[in-house]
Parts: sequence; structure tokens; C-alpha cells
Amino acid sequence: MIKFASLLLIVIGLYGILSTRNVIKILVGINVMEIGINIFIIAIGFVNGGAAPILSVDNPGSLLKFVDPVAQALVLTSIVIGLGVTALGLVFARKIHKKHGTYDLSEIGGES
Amino acid sequence: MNLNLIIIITTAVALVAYLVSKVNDKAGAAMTVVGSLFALIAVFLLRDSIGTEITLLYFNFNLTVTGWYFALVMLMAYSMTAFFNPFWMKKLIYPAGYNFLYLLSMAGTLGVFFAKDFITLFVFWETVVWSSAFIIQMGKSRQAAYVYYVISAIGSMATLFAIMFAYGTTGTFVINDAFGGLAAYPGRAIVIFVTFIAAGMAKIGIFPFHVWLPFAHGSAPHTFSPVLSGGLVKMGAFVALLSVTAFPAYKIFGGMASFRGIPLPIYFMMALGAISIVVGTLMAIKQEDAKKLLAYSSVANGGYILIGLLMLDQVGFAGGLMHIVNHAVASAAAFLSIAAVAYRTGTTKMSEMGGMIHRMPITYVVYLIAIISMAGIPPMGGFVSKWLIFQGLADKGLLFIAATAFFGSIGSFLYVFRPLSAVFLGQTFTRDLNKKEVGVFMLFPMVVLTLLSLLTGIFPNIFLRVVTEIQTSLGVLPVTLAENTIVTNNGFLDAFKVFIVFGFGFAIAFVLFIARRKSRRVELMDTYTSAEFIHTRELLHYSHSFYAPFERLYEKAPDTMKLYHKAAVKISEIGNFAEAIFFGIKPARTVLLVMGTVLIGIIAGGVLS
Amino acid sequence: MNAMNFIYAFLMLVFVFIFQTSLTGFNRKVTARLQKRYGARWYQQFLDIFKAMRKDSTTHGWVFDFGVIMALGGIMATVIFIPVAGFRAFPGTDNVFVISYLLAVGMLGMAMSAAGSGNPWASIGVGRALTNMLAYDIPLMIVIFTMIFAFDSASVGELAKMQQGMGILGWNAFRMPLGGIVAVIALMGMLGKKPFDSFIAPAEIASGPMVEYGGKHLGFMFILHEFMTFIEVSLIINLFFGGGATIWEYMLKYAVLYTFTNIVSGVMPRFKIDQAVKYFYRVPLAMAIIQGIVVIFTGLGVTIWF
Amino acid sequence: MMFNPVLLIAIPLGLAFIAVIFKKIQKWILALGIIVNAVLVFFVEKGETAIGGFKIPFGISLVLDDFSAAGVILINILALAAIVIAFKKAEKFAPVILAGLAGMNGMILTGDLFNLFVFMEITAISAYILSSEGRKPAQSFNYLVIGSVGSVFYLLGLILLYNQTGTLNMVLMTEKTGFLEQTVLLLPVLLIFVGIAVEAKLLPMAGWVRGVLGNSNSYTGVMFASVYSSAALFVFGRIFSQVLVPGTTVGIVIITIALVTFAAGQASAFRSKSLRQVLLYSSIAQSGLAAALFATGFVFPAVLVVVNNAIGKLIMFSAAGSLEEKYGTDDYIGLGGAFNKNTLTGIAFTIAALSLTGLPLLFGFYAKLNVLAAYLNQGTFFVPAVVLLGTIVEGAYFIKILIKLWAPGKEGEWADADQSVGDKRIFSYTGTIAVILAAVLVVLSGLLPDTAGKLIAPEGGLLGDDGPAISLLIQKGGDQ
Repeated sequence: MIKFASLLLIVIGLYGILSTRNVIKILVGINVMEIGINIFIIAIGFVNGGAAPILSVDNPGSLLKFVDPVAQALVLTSIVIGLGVTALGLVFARKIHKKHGTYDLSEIGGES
Repeated sequence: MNLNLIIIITTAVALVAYLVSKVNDKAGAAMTVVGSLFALIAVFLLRDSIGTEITLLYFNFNLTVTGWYFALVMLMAYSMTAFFNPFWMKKLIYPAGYNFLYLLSMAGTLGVFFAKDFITLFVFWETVVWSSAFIIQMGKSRQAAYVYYVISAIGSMATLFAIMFAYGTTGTFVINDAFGGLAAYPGRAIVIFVTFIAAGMAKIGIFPFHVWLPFAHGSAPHTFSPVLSGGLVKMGAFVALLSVTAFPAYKIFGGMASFRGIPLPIYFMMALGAISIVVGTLMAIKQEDAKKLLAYSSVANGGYILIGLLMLDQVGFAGGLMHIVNHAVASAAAFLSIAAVAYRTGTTKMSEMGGMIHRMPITYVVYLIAIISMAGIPPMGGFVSKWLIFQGLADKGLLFIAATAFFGSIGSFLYVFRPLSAVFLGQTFTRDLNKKEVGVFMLFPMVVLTLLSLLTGIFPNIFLRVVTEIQTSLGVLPVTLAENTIVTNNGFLDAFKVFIVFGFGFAIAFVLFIARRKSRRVELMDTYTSAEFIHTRELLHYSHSFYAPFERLYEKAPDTMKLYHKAAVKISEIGNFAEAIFFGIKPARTVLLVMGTVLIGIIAGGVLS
Repeated sequence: MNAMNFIYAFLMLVFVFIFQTSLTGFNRKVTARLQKRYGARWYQQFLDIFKAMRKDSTTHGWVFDFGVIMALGGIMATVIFIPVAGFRAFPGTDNVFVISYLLAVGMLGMAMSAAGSGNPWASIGVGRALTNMLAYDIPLMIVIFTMIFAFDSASVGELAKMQQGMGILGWNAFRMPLGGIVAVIALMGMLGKKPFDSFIAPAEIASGPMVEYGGKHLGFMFILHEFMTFIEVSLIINLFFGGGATIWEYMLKYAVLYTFTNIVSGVMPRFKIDQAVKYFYRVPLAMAIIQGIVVIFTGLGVTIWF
Repeated sequence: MMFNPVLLIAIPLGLAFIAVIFKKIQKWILALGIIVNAVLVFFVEKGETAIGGFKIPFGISLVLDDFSAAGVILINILALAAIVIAFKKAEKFAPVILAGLAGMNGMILTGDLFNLFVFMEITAISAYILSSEGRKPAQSFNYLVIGSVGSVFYLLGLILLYNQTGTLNMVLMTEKTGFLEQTVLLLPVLLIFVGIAVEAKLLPMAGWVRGVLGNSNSYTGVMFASVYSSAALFVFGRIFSQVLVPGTTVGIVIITIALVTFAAGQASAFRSKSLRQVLLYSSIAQSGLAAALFATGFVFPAVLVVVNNAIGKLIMFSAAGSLEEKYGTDDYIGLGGAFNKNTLTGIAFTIAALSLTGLPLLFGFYAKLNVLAAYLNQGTFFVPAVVLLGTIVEGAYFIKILIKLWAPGKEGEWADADQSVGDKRIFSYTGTIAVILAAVLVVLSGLLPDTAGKLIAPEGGLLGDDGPAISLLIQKGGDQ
């Protein structure tokens, strides 16, 4: 269920990118997409009733009961990268505003 | 001296010429004379080593008598034209580059004629193409180099396709083996034949590839036009030759539908040659620029060569091979004489000159002999080769081709007479009254070429002996030669006797002429003008729109160049479309396109699987 | 090739000159009668030529002279190659291409000399003459080409001989009727007879190429014209009307054909030059091609068809 | 002495951080990093290297086979050349460039699909920043958005694959996807394709290219057109020729897209009037060709195309950017005779253009020959025909530019040096030497194609058995 919800988030993000001309809102759309994909990764790695993938005295049991640790590692990296890209995007947004006085791409006209 | 050394030395001389030209451009130009004469003599001496094979880097050469023959023609054009080079250095933007490329392209042609495998052929071919394109741009038109390159590229790429296709089919690049193995694949063979010959057709200037000749020949530096028309065009003839001999076109298409013994694919090519004769002739008739006129005449003569070569028989084929020499000599001489005139007057427009015969009589004679040969009038070489081609056509009964050949032949009287009349005869323009004949250094090559024209016309058998050797080496029945006579199925020609009888007639007329009272010399302006007083020389010279009544008949004929323009416009439109669709400032559209791609991919994948 | 050949050749030239010039004089009378005039005497043409040769002349430079000599020389050389009733001064040189192209040397010389005179009328005339040539020569050459293909020979003498001994229907003009018609029309063009005379066009372009000639130059031109007429008519006689078994037969046929062209010319108006081209490329060219196709693809006319 | 390939990533990455700290000397750090990498790249150990002590299928590994060796050598040498040509333009971006280089080396070397994603993002971020040099923030933003969406798609596809196979290691992935059905693979492979295609410049995904490359300078142009693009194409090759070899259905889709890219790129370049625009469209076209080859499995010809394009665009983009800086325009019609006083640069530019067109005696001919031979040996005639038609168009626009830049003068008059736009020098001395060296390399490798082929593929093949077939044939004149 959560998988589909996350996919829905990705679609919402895409819709956001497609439907707006506002730079900031586009960035928001990207972020929504990224959150969607992150949740999707987690959901893929999730095992119902599984424990944290740490071998300990409490939890020496069968491997099948673990939640996939790789997925979680991936998400961590992905979040960091998303953060970087968003920050850079905001810098560009600021520059656009400085140069053109607007955040709206359709008001910029042809910047070639 | 072997071929490798010749190629290496000429390339080295090219480099030296480049460096020398940086210091003194005339000295560098002199190097081109030395280099090309060296190559001419060295290749001439290669006669004894015909039949040997040799390798340089990854190039493989095979010394055939065919290659030897073509190479001599080419080097003759190069070396004779080279004598003009020193006088034109001032006009060139890159004298050093010109001298370098001049010799480099010459070395390149050698590689083409002696190539044993396709890679060698193609590499040297393209070297010639781009080095000459860079020379052409130094002339009067940038457009010319562009058109030249693009048309050449169309031909080259088609040929490359053929080469690779043949390689894919037979697994070898060696010309004879690769083509020889095609007999088992007649379907592929047609594609390969048509695409392979394309480069040759583009180079000879066969319709519809002829558009580059008037541009390039007409606008190239005056010292390069003779090479283009006399020499480089013949490279195309070489490829056409390969496509009927190495390819064994007659053998491979032997089983196909044929027209009077000519298999249809070959007949189609001959028909293109015939169209070129007509188009070249008609266009030449209406040109106003002497060099453009000669360029179109090259188109027409290229048609003769192609038709002759494609016949691959005893007589017509010999005519085609012989015409290569004759046209090279005649057209180089004609271009050189126009260049000599341009050297003095600074123009090649026919309506801007007149009466140059009184200032440059030797140049006039050179041009006269050249056009007599070009129009195929005895006693010059051009007649012999055209005679052979006519005899070959008559033997086979190729009516339509022959009709165009006659048209081109008679039509050539019209167009070759035009520069004669407009540039050399008629009233001398006031501006040109103090002009002088060009110097000995420039007259020398012109006179040599003129003598060659006479030699081929009076003793054609000297050249035809080599032609018979070529025919024998290609497995064709050689043309029959008696002592002075050429014998064909339906007639024979004794060129020497024709010359003697002509001399006899001329002698009688001459005696008759001087026996009568000497006539009084009057000024050129002293002519019958219906009692009007005209003092302006320029107004008493009829040169513009010489054949106006005839030109009117086909002034609405479509221009082939438009076809290429249209293609270019279409490509630009596709480009515009792609740019408008794919590139923009807003990311939304691209994202949408990306999603669309995935979607279409999924649908296509679903449909396909 | 020995001295006798040259003597024969010279004698032939003399004969041709006398014969053709007389015939021209005779035809001047015929034309006059057509026009309800009395006309000059039959030897008037000789008088004209000799008078011109005796007069003073002016020249416009060396090419003006050289062109005249080259023209007459070339034309006389061509005459020598023409077989007359089986007679050839130089055996084995009567190839039809040689004859028709050697003729061009003479024409080129004439054109050169005319254009060298510096008179624009002359250049206009030359331009028209060349255009006219482009018009009539193509249909004729196609027919001749067909003939060479059919009989496997390009020798004018042999082609003439092949038609003899089969009666009048053996002539190529009847074996290849369309070709025969084309040949006669082309002959009109070659001779510059009306309706194809716009390159001389008396009273229109001040007599065309000849405008600057006088004195011996004009005399040369007259002689040249006679020789040229002989070549052209002879070519048609030999190729289409069976030549002649004897010289008398030949002369008779020749006189009839030549007079015929003159009579036709006498009642014709004049084509403009582009009209002439259009005409030749419509009717005679089509006929020539049809004739060619018939002969090459069916063999009709090669084997006699009755 | 052989070094661990991880140094190729670690050194520039480390220096990047150092450069951030020591801003004063960052340009020397940049020079040091690039040079060290360019030298080091010849002395790295072949084979698989595990990172972080994990055994190979479990941890991240670096793979240095002939393919990736060719890739990293090319990238690092190009990066060095780009710096040499326009050091002034590069020095203020020192950390970005170093990080980007680390990212690219990582992209090519890594044997792990997720790790590839990380390196691609590092590279992409450095590219976004470099693109801001064009002072067109909206274009940079456009690039950033498309890039981000592309990477999200890549990640999605990757996760779907991971879900199916349970691995991220490329070798294992190859094995496991072999058991899966084509229909199952369709979506993830397409998503991954789209993600990589953004950087590899295949057409619907390359909407950012005109804005970014069209405003590049003598440094960034080279970086985008030749360095980044080569790295992306090597990744494309690795994935689609080896890891996720597309089946017929996906293959047809990908190859069609690639060929459309090729055709549209050539057509757009043909119509463009600005030098950089011509070049960027030509780059797109070349990418399309390389991608088509990779997707068909012709790795060696594809690598030749990539190398040829990279060297050619190195020379041409730097010259174009420099011309724009010197004359304020890169409209080639307004630059008539610019090579008049820059003969050496002009010759290098000419050689590069002719090589891209595939003229003989130059490296490009060898590449083209291999491309054609690969297809025709296989019995495909359509693609060679498209390639050759494209070549005609390509030749047309390049010769137009060359003629314009070499021979100024009005139509109908002789070419005249006095008509040229000016005599400003295009490059500094070092820059001229660099482009001349690159041109000499093109000529030499064209004259000795067999040696060049051996350098690129020492074992006679890359990622399989598609060895340099033509190379050997040339040597023997086809006597086989």
C-alpha cells in the first residue's frame, strides 16, 4: 500500500513540475518527487514484522526477518544528494530573481 | 624509382614548397613546377615496372597500365598548369597553402590511380577532394568550394557505402576480389554498382551531379581550373572505368534485361551521360563567363567519356579512353589561354573583352587549336576520339545515345566559338589596346599542350597503342591498328592522310591567295556601319547573348541547382522543427517529453513483444 | 599516297568548280524564270567570281586573311574526300564522319574570318549560321547513323555502291522514305535555301557573315560557296540517291536535286532562326527517330522490303 | 609501480575539499590535482578492486577493464587539456572541477549501480555549477530540473531492478536479469535509459544542451561537450552493452531514439548560424551515433566515435568559445577570416572538423570505417545509409564554417585577407600548443590506425569479442 502511495507522491511531484512556471514551486515539485522515491525505496526494503538489520544478542535470528539494510543506506545517500541539488536550485532561483526580477519562467521570455 | 618514393617525394616537396613560400611565394610556386615535372617524368619512367605491387604504410598499390595512363594525363595537367602558378601568387590569400595543397592533391591522385584496395583508393580520393576544396575557396567564390565539396561528398559517401557493402558481402577490400565475388549476389550487385559509380559520376560532372563544375571551374583560381577540368575530372572517369572492368558489370548483369546488348543498369548510366551531354551543351551555349562556359563543356565532354567507357567494347571504349587524353589536353589549354587573357585583362567575362587576338596572337592560336580539338574537328585529337565513340555507337545501334552525342558535337561548335569570337575576335576594347602577350614562361605550357593536341590528331596511334594495351590488360578485344590507320567494323580512319589532304587544300588556297593582289590593311573600326558614325569600340562588338534566339527556346528549362537548394531547405526545416520541439527555456516541456518517451517506449515494447 | 593522288585531287577540284559554278549560273536563270524575270546568262557566276578576284580588297588584320585561307583550304580538302561516281582521289578516306566534320573546319575558318572583321553584323550572321547548323544536322546525322548501323559501313562511297543495281527502289531515299525526306529538308538547311536562309538574310542583317568582304576575299567566298554546295549536295546524292554508276548519271542526279532545292527555295518565305530550330526539332527530328527505330528494331529497309 | 584505481577518485575529491579551504592557492591545487590524475591514470592496476573491505558482491567495487581504462584515460587527459587551453577561465571553479573529475572517474570505474548514481549526481552538480558561468541562470535552472528528474527516473528504475534481482552489483545484475522476462525488464530499463540519456545528450532528454552549451566559454564548452559527455557515454556503454543488454524490443526503441537524435542533431546543426550552436548540435548527433552503436553492442566502434568526438570538440569548442570572448560574437558569418592570422589554430580546427566528418588520413575515418563495417558485416544496411547521409550534411556545415573562417571575401571576388574580421589571437601560446598537439594526435592516429586501435583495445576487444576488425584488415590490405 505504502508503495503505491509513494508512487502517487512521485506523480504529484511530476505534476507540480509540469503545471507551474514558478521556479520555487518547481523545486518543491522536485522535492516531492524525491521524497516519493525515497519512501518507495524504503517500502521496497521493508519486510513485514522484520527487525532492524543489526545482529545483536537480542536478535540473532534468521536473516529473513531483517528489514533490507541496503535500501536504508540508499535512502540516506539519496536524501543528501537531494538536499544538495535543492540548495543549488535555490541559488539559481535567487539568481534568476536578481537578474529578471521575477520567479516566473514565463515572464522571463527568451533567455538563450 | 618506385611509386612509394614518388609519392613520398612529392609530398615532401609539397611541405618544402609550403615553407619556402612563407619566405618567397614565387620560389614556392616554382617548387610546384619542379615537383610536378619530377612526378611526371618519374611516373613516365614507371612504364617498365608495370605489373608490380607495392605497399606503403597500410596502402597497397598495384601498378597497372590503366593507372599509368591516367596518372600521366593527370600529371600532364598538373605540371603544365604549374607554370602559371608563380604569376598568380599575388592574388592568392594563402600562397603557401596553395602551393602545398597543389602538390598534395597531385600526390593524392597518384594514389587513386594505382590503388590496389578500396581503402587506398578512398583515402587518396578524399585527400584530393578536400585539398582541392581548400584551393577552390581561394578563388572568386566561397559558394563554389561549398558546392564542390557537398556534391563530392554525396558521391564519396555513396562510394564508401558501396565499398563497405562489397566488403560486407565478400569480406575483402582488394578491388578485384571484392567486386569479383559479387557475381553470386546480383541483387546486391546492382546497389553496389549504382552507389560505387556515384563518386565517379560526381567527379566527372554527370547529371545530376554536374552543378559543381560551373561553380568550381568557373570560380577557382585561374591556375587551378585547368587542373580541375583537365585533370581531376578524369579521376571520376577512372572510377567509372573500375565500375565496368573491376566490377565486371557486363558479366554480373549479363543475365539481366538488356537494351541492344547493354544491360539496363549500365544503359541507365549511359543515359545519364547522354543527358549530361545535352545539359552541358545547352548551358554552355548561354554562359556569359568564359570559364563557366568551358566548365559546362567539361560536363558535356564528361558525358562522352562516360558513354565511351561504359561501352567496354573494342571501339567505343578505346574512344572513351582516348577522349580522356584529348579532353584533358584541350581543356587544360583552353583554360590556360583564358587564364592568360585574364592575367592581362583581369576578367573572364566575355562581354568585357574583345579583339585580344591583336594583342595576344599566340594565346589565340592556342585557344583555337584547343577548341578545334574540343569540338571534335579534324585534324585534332578530339576528332579521333569522338570518331571512335560514334563508330562504337553506330556499331551497337544505340540510337538515342548517339542522337545526344551528335547534338553535343554540333552544339560544341556553338559554344566554343563564343569565346573565340567575343574574347579574341571583334573590336579591341580601348582599355586593352596597350596590353601585351604573356611571357615565355606562361606561353611554354600552352604551346606544349597545343603541340600535344596536334600530335594526338595526326598520329593518334601513338596514344592508341597504349589504349590497346589497356584493353588487352582488361580482357577486352583491343582496337585494330594498322600503321597509321584505325580500323573498326564499319570504317577506318587514317588521321595522317586527313591531315595531309587538309594541308594540300590549305596550300592551294594559300597559293591562290598570295597570287592575287595584296590587300590594303584598314583599321578594325573602319567597317561597314550603314553610314552611321560609331566611335566607341565597345559598342561595335557583338558578344552579349550571342545565341539569344536559340537561348530563348529553353530559357524556362528547370535548374538542377534548385533541387539541391530544396533539399537543403528541407534539412533546415527538419532542423528548425527539432529545435522548436526539443529545446526551450522551460523544463516542463522537456520533462513532458521525457515522460512521453518512457510511455511510447513501453507501448512500443509491448506492441513489439 | 603518291603524286598521282594529288594530281587527281587537283583535277577533281577544277572539275567540281566548273561544274558547280555553271550549275549555279543555270539555277540563277531558273530562279529568275520563277520570278517572271529573264535572268542573267548561264556563265554569269564565273564572271562574278573572276571580277571579284581582280579587284582591290581591304583586310582587317591577319585573322581576316587567315580565316579565308583556312576556310577554302578546309573545304577543298573535304571536296577531295567526296566520292564522285565511284571515283576517289584518295581511296579509303571517304568516311562520313570525316567528311561532315572536316567541313566544319572550313566553316570555322569562315566564321573566324567574318568575326575577325570586327563588324557586328558578321558576328550575328555567324551566330545564326551555327544555330541553323545545330538545327538541321541532328536529324540528318541520326538518319546517317541509322544507315551506318544498317549497312555496317561508314564509307560514303560504299554506301552509295550498295544502293546501285537494284533500280530506283534500291535508293536509300526509298528504302528509308522518312529518312529520305529528312535528308532533303536538311539539305535545304545546309545550303541555306529558303526557308532556312536567315543567317544570310539579304536585306535584313546587311548580308550577314559576308558583310565585310570585297575583292579577292569575296571571290574566295564565292568559290568556297560553290565547293560547299557541291559537298552538301553530293553527300545527299551519295547517301540517299544511289550516287552514280557513271559520272553522267551522277551529274544528272546532282543537277536535278540541286535545281529542285532552288525551285522550292524560290517559292518559300523565310523562317526566323528560332522558328527554324523549332521546325527541325519537331518534324524532321521525329521522322529521323522513327526511321531509326524502324530500321534498328525491325530491320525494315536494310533488307529491301518489297 | 601500479596504484589502486580508487586514487583516481580520492585524490581529486580530497583536493577539492582542500581547495575550498585554501581559496588563495586553489588554482595551484587545481593544476596539481588534474596533472597528478592525468599521470596517475596510466599507472593504475587493472582488475576489480573492492572498497571498504567488503567482499565483491556485497560491497562497492571498482572495475578497471580495458573499457573503463580507455574511459578514464580519455577523461583525465581531456580534463588536463581543457585546463591548459583556458586556465584563466577554470581557476575560480577549482573545487567544482576537481569534484566533477572525481565524479566522472567514479562513474566510469564503479561496478555498482547505486554508486554510479551517486557519482553521476556529483558530476551533475558540478556541471550545474559550471553552467552558471554562462550567466543565464534560467538555463542553468532548466538543466538542473531536467537533470534531477532524470536522476529520479534512474533511481526508480534502479530500485525496480533491485526489487527483482536483489543486487546492485553490475556483474550479478547481468546474471540475474538474464533470467527475467523482457516485459518485466521493459520499464526499469527504459527508466534507467532516460536517466542516463539526460547526461549523454540523447534528444528528448537533451533539452538543456542548447541553453548551456550555447552560452559556454572556452573552458565550460570543452567540459560539457567533450569531457562530461564522454563520461556519460562511457557509462551508457557500460550499462547498455554489458549490464542491461537490451533485448530486441527495448533495443529497437533505444536505437530508434539514438538514430533520431543523430538525424535531428545533424539537421539542426545544418541550419544553425552560430558556431557554438552548430557544434552543440553536432555533439548531440555524435552522441546519438555512439549511443546507437552501444545499444547494438558495437562497443569498439562506439568508443572510437566517442574518442573522435571528444578530441574534435575539445579543439572546436575551445576555439568557438575563445572567438566569442575575443569578438563578442560566434556567428560564423561575422567571423570571416578569423583564422587568417591564427594559422596554427586554424589548422588544428580544420583537422578536428575534417576528422569529425570522417575524412581519410584522420582518426575519424578509422572510426567511421569501423562503424560501417560493424553494421554491414551484420547485414544491416539501413543504419549505414543514415550515417552516411548524416555525414554528407555534417560535411556540408563544417566545410561552410571552415571556408568562412579561412577565406574572407565577397562572392565574385578573390578571397582577400583585408576583408577578414580582425587579427586577434584566438589562443594563448600554451593553448595553441595544446590544440596543435590534439590535432597531431588525430593525424597520427589516423595514419597509424592499427596502433591507435591497439591503444584503445589492447586485448583486441572491449566488453566482449567485437574486436577492432577493420584495423587488422587495413594492415593487410584486406588480404584475408
